[in-house]
Amino acid sequence: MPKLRVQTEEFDAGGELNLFTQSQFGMGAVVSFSGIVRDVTGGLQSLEIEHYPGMTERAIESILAEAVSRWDLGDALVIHRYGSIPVGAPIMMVATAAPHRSDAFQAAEFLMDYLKSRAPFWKKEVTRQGADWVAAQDHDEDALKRW
Amino acid sequence: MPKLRVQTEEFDAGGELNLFTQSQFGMGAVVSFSGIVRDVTGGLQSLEIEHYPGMTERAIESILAEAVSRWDLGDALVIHRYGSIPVGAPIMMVATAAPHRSDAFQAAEFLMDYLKSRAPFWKKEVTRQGADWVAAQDHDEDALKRW
Amino acid sequence: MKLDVLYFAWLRERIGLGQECVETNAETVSDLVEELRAREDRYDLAFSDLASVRVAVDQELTSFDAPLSDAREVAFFPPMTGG
Amino acid sequence: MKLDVLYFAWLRERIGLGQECVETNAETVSDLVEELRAREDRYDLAFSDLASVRVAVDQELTSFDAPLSDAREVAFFPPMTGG
Repeated sequence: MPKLRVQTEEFDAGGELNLFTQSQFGMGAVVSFSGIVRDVTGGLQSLEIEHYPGMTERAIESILAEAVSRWDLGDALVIHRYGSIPVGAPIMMVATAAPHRSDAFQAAEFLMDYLKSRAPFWKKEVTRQGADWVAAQDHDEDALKRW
Repeated sequence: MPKLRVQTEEFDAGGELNLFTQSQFGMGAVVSFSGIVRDVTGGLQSLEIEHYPGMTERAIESILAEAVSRWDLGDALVIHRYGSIPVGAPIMMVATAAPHRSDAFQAAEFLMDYLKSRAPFWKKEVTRQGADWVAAQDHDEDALKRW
Repeated sequence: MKLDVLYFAWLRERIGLGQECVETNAETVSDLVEELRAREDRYDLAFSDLASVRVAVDQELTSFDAPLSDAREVAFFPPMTGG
Repeated sequence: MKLDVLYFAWLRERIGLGQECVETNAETVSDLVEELRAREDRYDLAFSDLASVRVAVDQELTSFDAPLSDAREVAFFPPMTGG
């Protein structure tokens, strides 16, 4: 039931949200998260995202199954891009639908926390000066402890 | 800076999410919540939403200002409809943009919790048998205590 | 003094109107409620369970012991069910 | 036994390849890492700080003391930074 797409192509977050919402029945609450390439230092040109084909899908499907087993969800969606993504463009999105808002919110946060640290993606920041791998952050690993 | 619309017209949640996202700069995280009319009992035809013009805007603007002061937010959006809304249609939406996902998620949940119990809207469920005001729920009032 | 008094949702339905101008010397919201209840059965019925009534003075949520000095608009309604 | 060994992100860059077939008798991931480090400097360098290396056996995240019996694919990579 949950939907997963791993792709290089840009996607339309609003269009995906509408399709996801229209495919629900009896769900009062829909939550979405979109991650956008953010130029923190002022010199970022793009993000290069590498992933582990095969394991990526397995890991995310297992995260989705866990979310569905923990919360009263009607459905969930994960879209994650890899390859080169320019500043301002969407990297990924998560959507959840539930009868009640607290399930939709918690499941979306859970999915995000696990995608950050347990799905095999690696980000490289490309600037005019060169390119550097983004270091994993302790607070992302710590965020898993609350679930 | 936060945006508020109180209207009878249907809105396009995905289109609004895209417009909101495109108007951001330097925000890595966008969270949205949409509330949809849900037919819990199987006989619902529509929801009639009454509100208190003037106070509605004041209350929501004050909730938005509180969210902006509590979290590191780039922007926030609230759209809430009143009047007659058929089953399956969107009632309202909230969107938040932030540099980091935890601020975007927390601010969106905070806005929803306050809109549920502190913005002057009242819902009436219209079925073939008649119409009944929706009772406020204790857990919605309790949800405010965590903030 | 003259006050605009507003009623919403089932309070509006029970009282049979959404807004009226009230001439009153009530010092607090509670005093105003007592005056209204004394008027007619439909008011008495609408305000019979104050635990399920909320009040706003000049569009700010407040309590029944709030003073009415300088107030221009008082609204009564059930607990809100937005979102 | 023959294993497909995969490297991602800066491990791939330091070692200079993304995938290779390795003939080994290593019983655990740690044994395999020791064999690889003994091969050449670029492997030794890539695995010099194991605290910043993660491992998956047959596409499941695991630890360095995991056994390799029945394993077909072992992947090494830095902590993940998705989302």
